[in-house]
Parts: sequence; C-alpha cells; structure tokens
Amino acid sequence: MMPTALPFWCSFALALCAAPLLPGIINRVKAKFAGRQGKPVLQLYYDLAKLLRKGAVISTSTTWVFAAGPVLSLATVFVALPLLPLGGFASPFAFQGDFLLAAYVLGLGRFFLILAALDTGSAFEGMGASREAAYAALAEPALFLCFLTLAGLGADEHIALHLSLSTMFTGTPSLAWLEARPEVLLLPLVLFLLLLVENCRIPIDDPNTHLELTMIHEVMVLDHSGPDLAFIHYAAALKLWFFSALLAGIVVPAIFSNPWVQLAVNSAAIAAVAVLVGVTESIMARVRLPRIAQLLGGAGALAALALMLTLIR
Amino acid sequence: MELFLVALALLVLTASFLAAASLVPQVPSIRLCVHIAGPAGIILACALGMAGLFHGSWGAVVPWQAPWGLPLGGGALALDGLSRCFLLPVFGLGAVCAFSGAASLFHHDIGHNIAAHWFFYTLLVLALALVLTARDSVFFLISWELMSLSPFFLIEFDDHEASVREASWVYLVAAHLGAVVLLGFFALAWHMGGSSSALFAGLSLSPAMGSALFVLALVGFGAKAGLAPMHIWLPEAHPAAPSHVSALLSGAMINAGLYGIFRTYTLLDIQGGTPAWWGWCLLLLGLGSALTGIIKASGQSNLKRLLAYSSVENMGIMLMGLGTGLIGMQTGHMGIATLGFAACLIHMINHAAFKGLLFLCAGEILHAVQTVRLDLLGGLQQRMPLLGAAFAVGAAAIICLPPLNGFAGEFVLALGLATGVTLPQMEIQLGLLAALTGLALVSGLAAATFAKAYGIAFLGEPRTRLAANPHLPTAYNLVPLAFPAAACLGLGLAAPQLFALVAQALPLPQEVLAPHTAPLRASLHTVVLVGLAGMGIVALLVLWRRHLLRGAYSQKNSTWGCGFQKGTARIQYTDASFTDPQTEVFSRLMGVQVQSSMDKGYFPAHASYSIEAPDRLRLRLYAPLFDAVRRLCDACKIIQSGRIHLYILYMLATLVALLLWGFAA
Amino acid sequence: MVLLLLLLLPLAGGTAMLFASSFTLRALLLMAVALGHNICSLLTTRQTLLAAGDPAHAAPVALGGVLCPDVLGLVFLCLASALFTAASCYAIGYLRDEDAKAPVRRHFQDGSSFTNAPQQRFLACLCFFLAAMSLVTTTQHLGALWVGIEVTTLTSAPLIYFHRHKEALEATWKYLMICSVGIALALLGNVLFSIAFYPEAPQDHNQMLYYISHATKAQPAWLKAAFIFLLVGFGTKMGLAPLHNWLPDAHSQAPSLVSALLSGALLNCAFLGILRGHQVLNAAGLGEFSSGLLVFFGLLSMLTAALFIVGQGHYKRLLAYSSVEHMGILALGVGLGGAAVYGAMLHAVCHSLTKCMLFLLAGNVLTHYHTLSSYDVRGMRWTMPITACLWAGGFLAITGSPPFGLFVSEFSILQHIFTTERYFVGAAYLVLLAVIFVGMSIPFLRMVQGVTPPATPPAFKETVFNVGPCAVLGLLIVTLGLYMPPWLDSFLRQAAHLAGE
Amino acid sequence: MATVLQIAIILLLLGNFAMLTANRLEPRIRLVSFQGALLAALLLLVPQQGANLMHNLLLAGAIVLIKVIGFPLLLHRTLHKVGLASHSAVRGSGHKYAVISGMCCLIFALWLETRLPFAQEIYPPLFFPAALATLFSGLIMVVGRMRALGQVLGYLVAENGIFLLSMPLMMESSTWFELSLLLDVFVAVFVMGIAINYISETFESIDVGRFCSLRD
Repeated sequence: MMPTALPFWCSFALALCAAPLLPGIINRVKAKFAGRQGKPVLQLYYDLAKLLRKGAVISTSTTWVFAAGPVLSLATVFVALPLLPLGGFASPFAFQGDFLLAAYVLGLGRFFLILAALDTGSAFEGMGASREAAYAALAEPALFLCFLTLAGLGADEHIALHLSLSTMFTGTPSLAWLEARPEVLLLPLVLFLLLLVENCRIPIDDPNTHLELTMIHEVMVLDHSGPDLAFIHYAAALKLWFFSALLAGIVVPAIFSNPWVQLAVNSAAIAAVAVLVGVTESIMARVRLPRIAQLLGGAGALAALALMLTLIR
Repeated sequence: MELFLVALALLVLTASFLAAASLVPQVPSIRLCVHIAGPAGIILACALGMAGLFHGSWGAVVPWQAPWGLPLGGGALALDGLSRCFLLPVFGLGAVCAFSGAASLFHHDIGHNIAAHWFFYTLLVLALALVLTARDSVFFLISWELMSLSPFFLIEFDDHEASVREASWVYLVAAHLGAVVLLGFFALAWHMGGSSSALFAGLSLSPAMGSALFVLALVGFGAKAGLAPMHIWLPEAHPAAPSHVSALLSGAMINAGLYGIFRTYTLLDIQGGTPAWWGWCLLLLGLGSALTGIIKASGQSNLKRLLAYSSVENMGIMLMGLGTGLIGMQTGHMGIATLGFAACLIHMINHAAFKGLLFLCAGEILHAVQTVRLDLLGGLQQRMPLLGAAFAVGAAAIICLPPLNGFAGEFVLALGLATGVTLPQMEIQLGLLAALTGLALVSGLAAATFAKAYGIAFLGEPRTRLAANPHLPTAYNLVPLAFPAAACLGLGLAAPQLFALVAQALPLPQEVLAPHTAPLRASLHTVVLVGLAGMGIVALLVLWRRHLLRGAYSQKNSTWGCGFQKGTARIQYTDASFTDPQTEVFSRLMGVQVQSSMDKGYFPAHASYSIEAPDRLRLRLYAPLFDAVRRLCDACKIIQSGRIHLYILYMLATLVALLLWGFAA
Repeated sequence: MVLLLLLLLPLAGGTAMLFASSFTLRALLLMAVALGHNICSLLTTRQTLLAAGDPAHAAPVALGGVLCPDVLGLVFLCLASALFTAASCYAIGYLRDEDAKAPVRRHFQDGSSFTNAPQQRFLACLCFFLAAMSLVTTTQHLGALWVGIEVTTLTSAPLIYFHRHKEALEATWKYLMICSVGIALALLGNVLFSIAFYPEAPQDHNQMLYYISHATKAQPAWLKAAFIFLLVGFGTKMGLAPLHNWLPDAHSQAPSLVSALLSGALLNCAFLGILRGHQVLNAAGLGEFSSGLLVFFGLLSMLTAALFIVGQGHYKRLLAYSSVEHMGILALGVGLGGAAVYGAMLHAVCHSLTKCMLFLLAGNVLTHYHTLSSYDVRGMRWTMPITACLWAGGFLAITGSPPFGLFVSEFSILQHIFTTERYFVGAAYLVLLAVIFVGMSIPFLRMVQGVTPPATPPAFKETVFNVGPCAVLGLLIVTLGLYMPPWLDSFLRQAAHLAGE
Repeated sequence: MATVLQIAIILLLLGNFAMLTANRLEPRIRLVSFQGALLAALLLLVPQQGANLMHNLLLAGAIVLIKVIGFPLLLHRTLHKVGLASHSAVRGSGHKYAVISGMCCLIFALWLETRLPFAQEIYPPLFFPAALATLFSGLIMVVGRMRALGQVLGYLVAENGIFLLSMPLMMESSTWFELSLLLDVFVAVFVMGIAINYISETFESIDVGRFCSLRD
C-alpha cells in the first residue's frame, strides 16, 4: 500500500461525512430485528442540524469545563482519526508509536467529557462519569494488547514504522490469518468488544434506555443541549467510525491494486461492522454493571493470548 | 560551573543569615527582614544555579575541588549531564516553592520561627544540589543526610497537631533507615574501590559484589524515592508538610533517590556484563510501585495523600524507564536502552513540573477552604477560576494527556517497551510487553483518579459552607502557580528539545545514541505538530460554538435533576462513590475499608457511605514489626531489675565466663 | 612543674573550697581552677607533643616519674579539662538557683522532703574529682592509674548524692559498691601483669614503657588473665555491658552537671585503663585476644543499650544508656584496630562533647519541667527555644547524623569494618545504630514538639550560664563534623598510633 | 616456716567459709579483723624476691593498724550508730548456697592454677588458689548479703584476696604504692560507712535488698 495522500484524504472526508450514518444503520438493523420500521437512516443528520440551530440551557453550577467537554471530545476525535490508515491507506502522519498518541488523544476527550459531567453537580452524571472512568481504565490494557499483537505480527525492526497504526492496520493481519495464523482471529473479537465498550453499546451500555441509573455514556451528557449535544453526538459517531475502521483494517486484506476499490471495500466493511453491532444489540441483553469489569478482563485475557501465540511463532 | 558555584555560595550565605536570624528573638523587624531576604536569597540562588546549568555544553563533565576539612573523604564536585538533569527540578521548584511559600507564610505565621523554616528550606536546596554533584562517598553521605534531615524540620512545621508529629517521625525514621543502608553501601564501595572517591570513578567488580552493592543502593535510595514496599513515609509526610514543602519534596527531593540508583548503575562495571536480573528487578519494582501507587491513590479522599501516592506511581514509572534501559543495555539493544533511560529522565523533569503545580494548588485549596478532604470541597472552579485552571492543567499533565508535558515521558517509555516485540528472545518480549500492558492500566487508573481529584474538588456544587465561601487567594498566591503551569505546557510543546537535552546526559556513547535519537525526535515533532493542530481545532470549535450560541436563545438554569426537584449539593457524587466501580475490582489491592450505614426499611432516612484506604503495608507490616521490637526490648529490660546483688553477680559471672573461655582451651 | 600543677591546682582549689564561705568566692575559685587546669593541660599537651616530635625537647615528668603523660592520656586529659570548664560554668548558674530555693525541698516524685549537701563539700569533691582524673590521664604507672580511678569513685560518690533523697542515695550506694568491687578486680589485673613479667620488674615508674618494651618476654597466659581482670574491672567503671548496671542509676540521679562529667570524662578515664592493658597485649603479640574481647563487649554493649533505649521514657536514663552504646562503639573501634582506632579516638572526643552538652541541657529541662519522664515534657521549643534547638541538634549528633562529629567517627569505624571484611560485625553495627536512632527519636521528638502541658511553670529563663556552655559545645561538635583542624587530626592520630592502630 | 605458712593458708580458707556461714554481723567483723591479722602474718612469712625486712615490717604494721584495728573500729562504730548491734542476726536460708558457691570457687581457683604457668615458684603451694578463693568468697558475700554492712565486709574480703596475691611481688620500690592502696581502701570503707549512715537515716534500715526503685 503506497502512502497515497489523495485516497487517504478522501477516506478522511468520507469518515467525517458518513460517520453519522453508522448509528442510523445500527438503529435500522435493530428495528428490523424487532419487526419495526425504525427511524430513518439519516436521523442523526437531522438531529445534528436541528441541535446546531438551537440554543442551549446551561446549568448555573457549571464553568468553562462544561463547555470544554463537548468541544474537546469532538476535537480529539478529529485529531485521532487521521492517525489511522483510513480506507486502508497509510496515514501521512504515521510515525513510530502513533498508536499511543491516538489512544491518549482519545483519552483527553474522554477526560474532559467526564469533567464536564462532574461540572453539573448532578448525581446521575457523576454516576456516569465514575463508570466511564473506571471502565475506560480497564479497557486500555486490552486495547494496548491488541496493538502489540498486531505490531508483533510484523515484528521486524528493519521495517520502518513497525510500531505505527499505519503498518498494523493496513491488511497485514488479514494476510497473516490467511497464512494459517488463526490466533489473529481473536483480535477482531477483542476489538469488537472494545468497540462496544468505548462506544457504549449493548451489552455494556444501553444508549436508549430511560433508566438513568443503569446508563454510562448517555447519562453523562444529560445536561448538554444545543450545539454542545450536537458536538457530542457527532464525536460519538466519529469514534464509532474510528473503532470500526480498526476492525476493517484487520479484516480487509490489502490485495486491491486500485485504491478506489480498496476504499469501497473498506467502507463496506465499516458498514458491516455497524450492522454487526446492530445484530449484537438485538440479540443480546445488557449485562449487569459488575460483570462489565469481568468482560473487559476477558477481553484483555484473549488479547494476551493472541499476543503470546503471535510471539511464539 | 562558576555560576553554579556562585549559586551554592549564595545559598550558604542565605542559610547562615537565616541561622543567625533564627537564634535571635523574633521581633517584627527581624521577621520582616527574614520574610523578604530569605525567599529572595533562595530565588536568586536558584536562578543563578539554573543559569549555571545551561551555561556550557549540557553533557560535558565539569569537575571542581571544594575545600575539605575532614580526615575522611574529599570535596570533589562535578557537573555532568545526569547531574544537570536532576538539578533542573531542584532549582526550578526551589525558586517557585520559595515564592509560593513566601506568599503563604507572610500573613499566617504568628509564633513560628520563620527564620528557622527558611533556614532548613535553604539547607534542603543546598544539600540537594550537593548530593547531585558530589563525587566523593563521604561528601555525598553528608550531603545526603543533610538533605534527608532538613525536610524533617520543614514537615513538623505545624507540630501542635498530633498527626503532623506522627508524620514527621515516620519521615525521620524512614529517611534514617534508608541512610543506614546507604552507609553500608558506601562503606562497601569504599572497600571495593580502595578510596572514598573510587566509586565515582567507576568500579570494576565481580557479579556477586556488584549485586550486593546494587541491592544496597536499591534499598537505600529506593526508600528515599518511595518505591513500593518502602513508600510508606510519603503518604504520611506530604499531607503533614506545608504545601510548598510538599511540592519541593515530591518534585525534587525524592528524585534524589532515583538519581542514586541511576548513578550507581552507571558506576558499577560488572565483569562479564551487567547481570540480567538487575533490569528486570528495576522494571518489576517500578511497575509494582506504579500500580501500588495509583491504586492506593484512587482510594484516597485526602487530596494531598492522593498526590503523595501519585508520586509513588510516578517514581515507579521512572524506575520502569531505568529498568527498561538496563534491559536494553544488557540485551545489547541500544534503541530500547536509549528510550528507557530517556523516558526516566524526561518523566522525572516533567513530574517535577506537574507535581509541583498540583501540590501548590493543593496548598492554595488548604489555604482557601482549610481542608483538602475531597468530600468537603466542590464548586471551587467557579469561585477560584485561575486556581482551578492551574489544577486542571496539572491534572491533565499528570495523566499524560497530549499536548501537555506528561505525555512525552510515558510515550518514550511505552515506545521503548513496545520495541520489545522486535527482540528475538520470547521471554524478554513477553516481559516488556507485559510491563507495557501494566503501564496502560496505570495510565487508565491515573486518568480516573485525577478526574476524581479535579472533578470532586473543583467542579459541581460546594459540599460545605467553607467551600462555598472560600478565602480567595491573592495574586501573590497565584503568580507562583503560573511558572509550573507554563512549564507543563511549554515542556509539552518543547518535547523534542527536552529529549535532545536529556539524550546528552544518557550513560551511553553519543555515537551509539545517534541512530536512535533522530527517529524519536521526529516522532516527538509529529506529536507536537498534532498537538498544535489539535489546539487549533479546539480554538476553531470554540469560536464556532460561540457563534452558534450567539444567535440562538440560551439560558442559565439549575442542573436538571432527572425529575428530582429538590436538588441540593448533598446528592452529588462524592469521591467515595466515584471510586466505587474501581473499588469493586481492586478492593483487595486498594485495601479500602468501606463504612456504610443505612436505616432499615424501604425509605431509609439516613444513609452514609465512606471509604478509607489506610496504608496496609504500614499497618500490617511496619507497625507490628516496630511493636514487636519494642515488646522484645521491654521483655529484656528485666535484666536491669534494680537489685545490686544481681548486678554484682553479673560481674562475677562475666569474670568467670571469660576466665573459662580464655583458659579452657 | 606545670604537670604537677595539674594535680595540685584542683587539690588546692578543692581544699580552699571547703573554707570558702561566700558564693561569689566559690564561683571565682571554681572558675580559677577550671581555667588554670585548662591552661596547664594545654601547656602539658604542647610540651609532650613537642617532645614527641623533637628529641631536643624534654618530655614533662613529675613526682619522680609517676606523672609522665603520653599522647593517648592527654586526649582524655584535655577532654576532662574542657568538660570540667563547661560543667563549672553551668555549675555557677545551677548552684545559684539551688541556693535561691528553700533549704528543705519536696521531691517531685514521691513528695518526700530532702535537703542539698553543703555546697562547699560538693564543690570540693568536684575539684578532687578533677585531680583524680588528671592523675589517671597523666600517669604511666598502672598502680597510680588504679589509685586515680578508685579516687574518682570515692570523690564522685558525694557528687551523686548532692540532692539527699532516697533515689540519689540508692544510686550512690550502687555506684560505690559496684565500682569499688569492679576496680578491685582491676587491681588484680595489675597484680597479674606483674606476675606475667615476674621476676623482672620495672625499675622506675614508667611501667607502661617497660611493659611494652618487654612484652614479648612476658608469660602470655598471665597477660591474658590480667587483661580479663582489667577488662572486667575497668569495664565496670566504663559501663560496658553487662557490667554497666550502675550507670543509668547514677547518671539519672546525679545533678546534671555531674552526670555530664561522669559520662563525658570519667568513662573515658576508665577506658584509658583498658587501653593500657590493650597496649601491653598488643606489644606482646596477643592483640588478637584483647581485640576479640573488645569487639565482643563493644557489640554487646551496643545491643544492651539498644534494648534499653527502645521504649525508654526516662530521659536521663536514656542518655546514660546512650553512653553505654558509645562506650561500646569505642571498645569496638579499638578492638577492630587499624583505621578504626583513629575513629574511636575521634569518637571519644565527639561523644564526650555531645554527651556533656546533652546532660547539661537535660538539667535545664529538669529544672523547668520538674520531671524526669519524657512523657510529661512537651513543647520545649516554645518554652525554652535555645535549649530545644540544642536538644534536637544533640539528638541528631548523638545518633551519628551529619553534620556532627560523631558521624565522621562512626563512619570511619564502619569503613574499617568493611575494609577488614567483617560483614556480620558491620551488619550488626548498622542494625544496632538504626534501632538506637529509632528508639531515641521517639522521646526526644516528643519532648521538643507539641504543646506544653498546662501544669508547667510559666517561663524558663535561658541565661549565659545554663545555655552558654551547651551552645559552645554544640558549636564545637558541628565544627568537628565539618572541619577537623590539622593539629587535632595529628594529635588524635598519634594517640591512635599508641592505642594500637 | 613452710608449715606455718600452710597452716596460715588453711586458716585463711576456713575463715572464708566461716564468714560465708556466719549469720550475724559482729562475728563477721571479728573474722575480718582476724583475716587482717593473718594477712600481716603471711606478709612476713611469704618469701619475697626483692623486699627488705624493714619495709615489710612497716607494711605489716600498717596492715595491722588498718585491717586489724581500723576497720573493726569503724564498722563497729557504724553498727552501733545504725543500731543493729544487738539484734543483728538475720534468718537466712541462703547460706548453704553461699557455702556451695564458696566450694565451687575454690574448685575453680584450683582449676585455674593448673592452667596458668607459674614462673620460678612465685607462690608457695596452695597460696594462689587460697587467695583467689578469698577474692571470690568476698564477691559472693557482696552478692549474697542483704545488708549494706555485709556488702562492705564482702568487699573487704575481696580486697584481702587481691592483697594476698600481690604479696610475693612486693618490693622496695612499691612500698609507697602498697601503702597508698591500703589508704585508698580505708578511705573507701570510710566513705561507705558514711553512706551506710545516710542509708540507715533515710530508709531506717540498711537492707539494700530494698533498693529497687531505680530500674527499667
């Protein structure tokens, strides 16, 4: 894969534009499973447009931190996204260890969202913030293990940038499992689980419930309204795209000579991930909160297993 | 070097002035004089010292011979890259904390002997500077002990409180026990090298002797650095000390322990190469400290204790860097070595900036609200926006978020560990990667912990009346905070330059370093660029948001209570409830004690939930140990029974025993 | 002549003291004795050092050769002289205050009434005590040394019994009895030395010179037996465990200035007795035997001191046990030989100065707080700031922390332990020092820190007399920790050389 | 001459045992003075290397003056002052232990004699163990006696033992020294006597077994 700038930037533009589609697809799939018509696929676009036009109700308890939360959560996803090899094309920003930067940048967004939640002084938002902080901490080792496994696959210090997302997620793994390394198949599983955690989907979190006591992400943004809420929704969609792109980077082999075909296949894979999320949400129930930690521990263990198997070879 | 020496001379001068002033009656004119001259002298000396550090090449070794009057040892001093790196926080924080201390002590000190306080402060800075430059065992030990003892007098500033007395005692004992091990270390090194300064010229040793020295150094210096099983003095001493002192101790003094370990390693030349277990030992100890520190920190509700435990965590991260460097050296992988050593030094410098900032902020909170217990705070951001912003910067920096400075150190370390995947030996790969995973967990927990620290203390509604009406800090109080805050941001943006500076101090030949430093500098440049881009995006988004809201109808209202209309500050999440999800996972490790009570029935009128995480190591290991020794001693006191007949019998028995022993053979 | 004055001056001063009726006269007399003795001892030291360096100078000799000082003894002579000066300064203030109080006083513990011994007698004994120590430190005749030490016991017993209450009497009796018996054993040691050299005997009074030069002809078995008796005998007086039992009682009950002299000067004199024996055994090639015993008793004393220091609530007893510890270190240092002997000499100097200061300060504390229990003394730093400052500094000094002199001596001993690769001794030494530090830190800090108990009398006046000598001593020990004058260094090195370096 | 010497030595040993068994103070004081007399006799009997008769006579006179006359007078005076003269018997069960330990000491002294090389017959036969046993008996008396005066007597006996040991070594030049020793001991006993006076005044008893208020 040549670091071709044009297809990459096209993929980036696609991501920015098409990200709000993913929740729509998920909702549509869920509705189909439930036998309902469901919301339009473009519902989030309408919502965003409406929210951006509206004013905001801001709590008297809050300070600038409250406003910084949505802004930073959106800005950080903006920054993290181009570090990925979008559409299967190596990022022009790729450097050794960029996966660390991406992870920490996303962490920055999450940190400020948590603070914004605490800034309202609401008990419910504090609840969400506390859970978000704890589960994010537990998810981090699993994510790192995934990255390291992928780095280990191509382990050779003579390859420049062997510790870069652009090397990890541009088709090597899929080629590897095609070469009879089935342990690599564990990785999509773990990453999918992490996607569910990071984006607050069932079975970890239920974005549509009406019971605040059981929510994680949604309850954190109860007080945000207007453009703030729009930023948050959009950032969430972009983050979903981010993780879907990770998955797509693993499963789509880099065998296409035409970059536009590759872009198309990649995007299709991302859409497929959204469908998969929808299916999962439809067929699974939400787990109890104390089980989430175990689930994350399990994900970490699987990733560690994958890493060890990779290293042994 | 000349500037550095002038700085030392100025410190000596200030110290003697303060010593003289502390012995005369504390009349107002003298107090005023001390208030102004003491901190001013320290700040000036620190500024001179700082200038001295940057004067000349960073990596160059500049020796100097101080006059020496003792029958043992000698006055050899030298500035080299490593010393310069560790002196950076000493002079930087030394000045900032003196400024902050001067501002906070100016009004509050009736009855205290302020001159004595500043005297010991000056002594601490001076002794630190000497420790970091001494090149002779006896000189080093004397400086070390001065450095260990003077904080004791700073910590016990408010000695009318029993907890402060207890804390200062714990500090003193820990410091002294560490120093005793160091006495053994230096005496052994002297024996091995043949002279008191031989150690500092490098010792060539057998593996067994080298390892003995290494272990002694690790225990002795580790006690000062607050490494995991020996960290117990940190969470006691820091809450007790005045905050400007805590900041200096945590940001500069405990580094001296790390310096000792680092320096010792560079000086020991083991025949047949460094034993492999050294590096692993350091890495494991570092990871253990980091995890212990952060897990304990997350369970604390006293902000200063939390910060103290976080120092344990950060020292652990630095030690992990050192261990990684050692492993890299030992396996011949210079890239990993470079990254590891550099991570250690970068994180050390950065830690000084943000930990100093956070402790100073904690001091201002204490000053404003009279408490640093998180469950009594809240809403301070609204009331003290600048202080809150400073704390937010510190918190974001300490959890290593880009573009602030903390990220660079952790990035370099993680990269070093991740490079492990390219190594041929599987066990080394696994070890390094496991450490990286641990590091990820540590950083995740750190984020949760500092979200709690900042969120509960500064955000939301005030939980008490005092927090609602804090005693607002003056500009004099806030100005000192600006320096470390600026350092947090500036060092983050200057990460490549910082790395270049640190690289000159590494214990590796420059030609070995060169192929590994260039790519890393490039990476760091990209990080900075991305950071700048991110800041640009944030700025744009802020402007856009403002534009959007300007046109639209906006209003201020109280927080939505999800239908619960009588929202008071008491229904907010507290630090205990915030920690609850982590407590469920780590309760064993955290050692939390949960106290919850609730009235029976469907509509309990009263309920409370609080958690406490006392140091179990202290309560279950050290306290019983000390108690057992004491009981043993008490039991042995029976031999002094007060009866003169017995005493003479002892003499008789001794005489007969000696005669039997002497003539039986 | 100067040498003889060392003896005659305090004797004459003491006799005159018995007839001095006014307080001012007594004070002047005391200061005159102290200063005169100081000058004499310095002159003697100078003469001896000159004679040692250059044969053209005549070494000072007096009383037909009985008084014939060597460098080793002079170290202890100068110490005794300096400490006596400090104690006399303190005594003036102390006795003036005692005079001002009611003649019949209440004991602060059991409330029984007691009186003080007459001041004339007290001061006379103090002067005689000094004379006896001068004899001990300037003679080379073991018999005269023995007599001198016996006389120190007899003259210091009345000093301990200055406050005539039950505890003081008990302490005095124990001191008198235990030390008399101990010294009797030392006398037997002297006799056994003579037997070892039998039928030869020294023709003049410089026994040490004779013994050392003829040591190889002596019977080793008798020399060993003699050393055992000397060690047990003078060890009792010096306070080596397990022979130290009188020491905490006497030191705690004596007036503080007497404790200071006992601990700082007298114990050293007894140590000199052991050193003499060690010199002879060294010369006879039996150094290993005596060194082994000294190392053993040194460590045992440190251990015993550690056991009693931990959990000790009585601050003067604490200081007394600390003396046991330091005597142990001295014995250890001399026993180790080599560079450690120099360390031991330096240690003797620094310990004497530090301990003297601490005991004098303890006197101030006792005067102000009327209690010997460290639990009842709080907040010294508020009520008596200079005393508290010196007290805290003294604590750090006595536990061997820099920048005080004892650090240098303790470290040089430690360094020598490692140089001779006696790692277990080194480990034990370090562990015991650490335990003692922890044990001492608790009561010392408790006394300095905190809030003054409400029942304490309002103010304590810190005068030139009660803190002046302490401050000077404090200054000296800090100086010794940072700078060692070359003349002192060479002085101590010569002494160490004599003591078997 | 030698026979007389041996008899004196045997008498010395018997005196030791008598003192160890004696209950009352007065006979013990008499026994001590008897021992002093024996000492003076032995001084004249023991062959010495380089001393002349005049000096020996002088020294023997001093011994008689101090040990045979001085001490008993001093002690009796103290005894009367303290008021213990008539009812001085103490019922004690410790005496059998005292005798047993006395025997042990004698055995120990005999053993020690076999271990030490004696140059040119310094001591007549039995002299060394007897002297050493005297020393140890004195120490046992100090350990075993509850009353201050008893301890002083023990101290005197121990001192006598040492004096005995030094006897054959005396020579011309050391006479002044032996004299000063005697004087020293005398002053010591004198000071002890004063202390006993104070003890009896303060405690209304001279039982030092009660001295245990200074302890840890």
